[in-house]
Amino acid sequence: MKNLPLLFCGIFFALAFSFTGLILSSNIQLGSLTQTTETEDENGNPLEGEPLFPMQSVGLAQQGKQVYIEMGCIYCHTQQVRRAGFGADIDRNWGPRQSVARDYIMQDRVLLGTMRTGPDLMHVGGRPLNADWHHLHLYNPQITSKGSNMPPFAFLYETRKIDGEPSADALQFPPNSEYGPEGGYEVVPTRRAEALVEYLLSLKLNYSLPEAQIVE
Amino acid sequence: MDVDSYTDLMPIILLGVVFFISAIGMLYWSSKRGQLRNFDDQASTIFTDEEPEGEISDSFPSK
Amino acid sequence: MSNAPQSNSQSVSPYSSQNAAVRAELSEIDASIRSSAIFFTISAIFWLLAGTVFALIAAYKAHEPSFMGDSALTTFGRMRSAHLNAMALGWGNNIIFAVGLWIMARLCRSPIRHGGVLLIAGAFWNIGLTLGIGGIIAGDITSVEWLEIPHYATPLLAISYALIGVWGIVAFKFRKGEHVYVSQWYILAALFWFPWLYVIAQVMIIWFPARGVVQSVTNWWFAHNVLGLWLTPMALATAYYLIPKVLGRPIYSYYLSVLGFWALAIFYNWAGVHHLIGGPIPVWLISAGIVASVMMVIPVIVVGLNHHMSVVGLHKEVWRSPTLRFVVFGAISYTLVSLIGSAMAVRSVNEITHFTHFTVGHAHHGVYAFFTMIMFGGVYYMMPRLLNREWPSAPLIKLHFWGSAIGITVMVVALQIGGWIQGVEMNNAEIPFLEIVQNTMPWLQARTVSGLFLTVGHIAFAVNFFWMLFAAGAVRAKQGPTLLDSTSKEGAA
Amino acid sequence: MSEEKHSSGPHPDNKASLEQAAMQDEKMQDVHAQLMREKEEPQEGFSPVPILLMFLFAALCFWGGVYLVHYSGQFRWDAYSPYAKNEPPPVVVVPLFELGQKVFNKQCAVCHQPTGAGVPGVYPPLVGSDWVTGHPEVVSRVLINGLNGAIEVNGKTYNGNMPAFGPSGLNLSDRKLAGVITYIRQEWGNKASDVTEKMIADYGSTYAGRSTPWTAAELKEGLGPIPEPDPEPVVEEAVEGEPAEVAHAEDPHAGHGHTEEVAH
Repeated sequence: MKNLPLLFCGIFFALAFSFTGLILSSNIQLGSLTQTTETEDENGNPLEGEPLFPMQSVGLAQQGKQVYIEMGCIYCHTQQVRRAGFGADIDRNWGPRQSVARDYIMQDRVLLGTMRTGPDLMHVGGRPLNADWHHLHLYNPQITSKGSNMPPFAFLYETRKIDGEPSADALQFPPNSEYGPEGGYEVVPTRRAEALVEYLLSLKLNYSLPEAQIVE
Repeated sequence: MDVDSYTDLMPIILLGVVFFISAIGMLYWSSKRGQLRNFDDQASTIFTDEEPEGEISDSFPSK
Repeated sequence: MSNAPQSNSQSVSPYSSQNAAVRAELSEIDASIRSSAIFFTISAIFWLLAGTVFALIAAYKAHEPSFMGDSALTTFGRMRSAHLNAMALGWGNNIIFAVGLWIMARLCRSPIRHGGVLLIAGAFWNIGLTLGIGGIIAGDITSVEWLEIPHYATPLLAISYALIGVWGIVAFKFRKGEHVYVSQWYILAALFWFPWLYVIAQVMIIWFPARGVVQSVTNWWFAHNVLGLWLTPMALATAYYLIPKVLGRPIYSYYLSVLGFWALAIFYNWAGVHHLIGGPIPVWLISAGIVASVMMVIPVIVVGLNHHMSVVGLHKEVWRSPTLRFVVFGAISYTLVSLIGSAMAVRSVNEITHFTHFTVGHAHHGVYAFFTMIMFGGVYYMMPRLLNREWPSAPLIKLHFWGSAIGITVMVVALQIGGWIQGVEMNNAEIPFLEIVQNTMPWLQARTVSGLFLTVGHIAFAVNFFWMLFAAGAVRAKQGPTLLDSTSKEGAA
Repeated sequence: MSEEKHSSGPHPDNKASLEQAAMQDEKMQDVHAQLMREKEEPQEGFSPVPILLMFLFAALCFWGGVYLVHYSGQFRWDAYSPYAKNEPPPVVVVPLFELGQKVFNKQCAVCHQPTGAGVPGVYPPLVGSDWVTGHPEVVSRVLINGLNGAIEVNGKTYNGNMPAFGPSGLNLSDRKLAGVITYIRQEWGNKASDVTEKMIADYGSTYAGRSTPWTAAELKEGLGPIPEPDPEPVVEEAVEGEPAEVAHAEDPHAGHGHTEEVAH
């Protein structure tokens, strides 16, 4: 080709083709999804009185998500559950069902992630791991999962002298663990640590959606 | 293939058709203008008399 | 490998009876773009070294998590993102602005206009990027892959980039020659595509977030197209220009290059969705992405054939030319990485490789072994013509080549074997997750070792470059005459 | 302006001599002069693309089209599996015992160990523990509302706290609770009757208000009658009274295979 206009039209259409085909069409199909109930009535409206899913995460959990973003957790953790028969996500109880587009509509930043150096966290709140476990794990992953290559987030915790009674939310280290503070000191989560753990505990995929039923 | 599933994609399909037709049109127009003819001598446009065809113009600097 | 070839000061063919006007014009072109090209190359090399440092930290932390683990600034997520942005936007974009625009200027046959615009835009680009990466490390990271730079730095990048894009198009507009060489299509296309991609991605993900998963589709449409519609076309443009130029032999089939260009333009666009295979998006989107990724085999084979046939028979010259040693290594890697990429997009393979280090290995295979090596070749060809000096040391060039080639090969092989094992084990629910992490450790350690090789290569490159730039000795050592005569023509072997 | 290039035959020298011989007379010379000035004939300018390549590309395009249409799930927004047909996914009902095993391994094995032996001094065993194999309401209470304080099992006392798995705690569905209780009552040599989803639903509704965990003492009081469809020792052939929740295709006995040979 010799002249600019022809080259330009071709270049423009090439990208316009994929922009409309990928972005515009997914926006048309998924851009207006709304919350709905676990099962819908015959003409596809949510049933009255039933809770609407997915729920909007609020309060401390929402702030915890900001900590999750700031720490760059998505570079090792994903938040998507693949369907049964494509990978072992459900067998690894990373979630009761495949996560679908509607699960993410209430999130202002979708953190699907692409690397699973660490396990998937879409349903981490539904697993039998309580706040204490998460705090210990975040403080130093070697405590709860020896040999993990997750970096320690000790800077989210504060080691201070115990004045009188150890405070209620001090971390309960396993007996004589080498990672615990010295005598007379305690490790207390900062607000950001509590928010982050609250966020992790709020990550639950324990509801069904019309297009993705939990089958057990 | 139930038809109603396409309705929400109809605008995209129409746009795609428009793109396709205009692409064919441009191709036709450019071949009419003779832009697709004798490609190969364009390949030699990068050679100048300082760096003519047939000569290696780069080598390891001797040290 | 033959030891240092005999001195190249005497040019073989007698100074051809070229009338002064055309000769002057070519040197004028090089002179007009000299200042901006050198500025971009210097900043590119700075970002290359900075990115290498971030890479070493991130790679080492991958298997020694407590390394530099006591402050939020150096946590893995931020180091990796700083590495990615320093390399992609720092090294990648700057070297493209240097080599790519130099090739564009040369092919447009006319001295460039408003070179100053380039310098200003380049300065803003680097300031914006420094601000951005500082923001990432400080914690304003957006955690959107390939768009980690916080919102206060991105407008600066977008504007300074638009300036450079417009400059490229203006240069093309005022070209002299009637012919439009294939490299010019690629450069023009890339100069147009990148700002559009960048602006749309910023708007639809960061500024006015789209609803739910549409953000991820846009994210990966953008991120994959940064590789496919920005780095790849620029590297192919450089290869299409340098391979025939150095060998003095026209490209094998110009028609194939047309087919290759348009096939890449159409198929690469759609391929980005293969980053979401298995993800929460409708199955037709994924299938479209897979089909486009596999169809990418067409432009890859066409370009591969074109480059290969242009090199056939002159392998000794390729080996003897520093430029072509790097560029041909890159061209071969392009064919390899794209074929592996197409294979990875098939669902049964993707089920294993999707969330693993295999993908990381593939990404480095493409962005380093293909793009970066070609750009190294581009610098080795461009600098003597800009500075009218020869590269001071051949051994340093060889050290650079072997450091980079061995480093990237070790990294890609290690990550892809480790990633495959990781993938297979992850799909077997019996194996506890911690055991998988243990099994990938040796491969991550191998990656750190490969990182050392790359660092050696980069340091050799930087030393050689700055020695050439500043050391007066280099000029004396190379008493070769001016640019036009001292094109160190090898004896007509 | 670029100098004329001989047609690039492999051996340009002898070709030139041929042309010399042909152009002897003047006229030919003049005509030839014009010809010489003209540019070369614009040959088609494309070296033949290896035909094999064209076949490959055609095959690729064909495969692409078939693949896209076949795995497109009718381009519906809610089709997530490439094999999505129109009808909703078949609801597979897993027998209580199997479901219980899965739930146990996920949630309970962490403390009571996969063998059900628990950890001496820390987590009470489930094997041969009459709390488990005794009255179904007892073990259901523990699971629904949790348990803390001292409890004496097989002679040893344990003092931990068991999280609630009912609505006030980890909120397992009735079906899962029924499954896991059935599992622990019939695994590792325990021989006790099923606990069905309906029983759990009944217990759940009676204890819905309660949000505090049980203590060992309270567990024994106020036990309701054992629901008649599943009297403890005597096991009928097939449990007619039950709504056949074991509705999978094979013979309904399969689900209760355990209780048959277990009848003592």
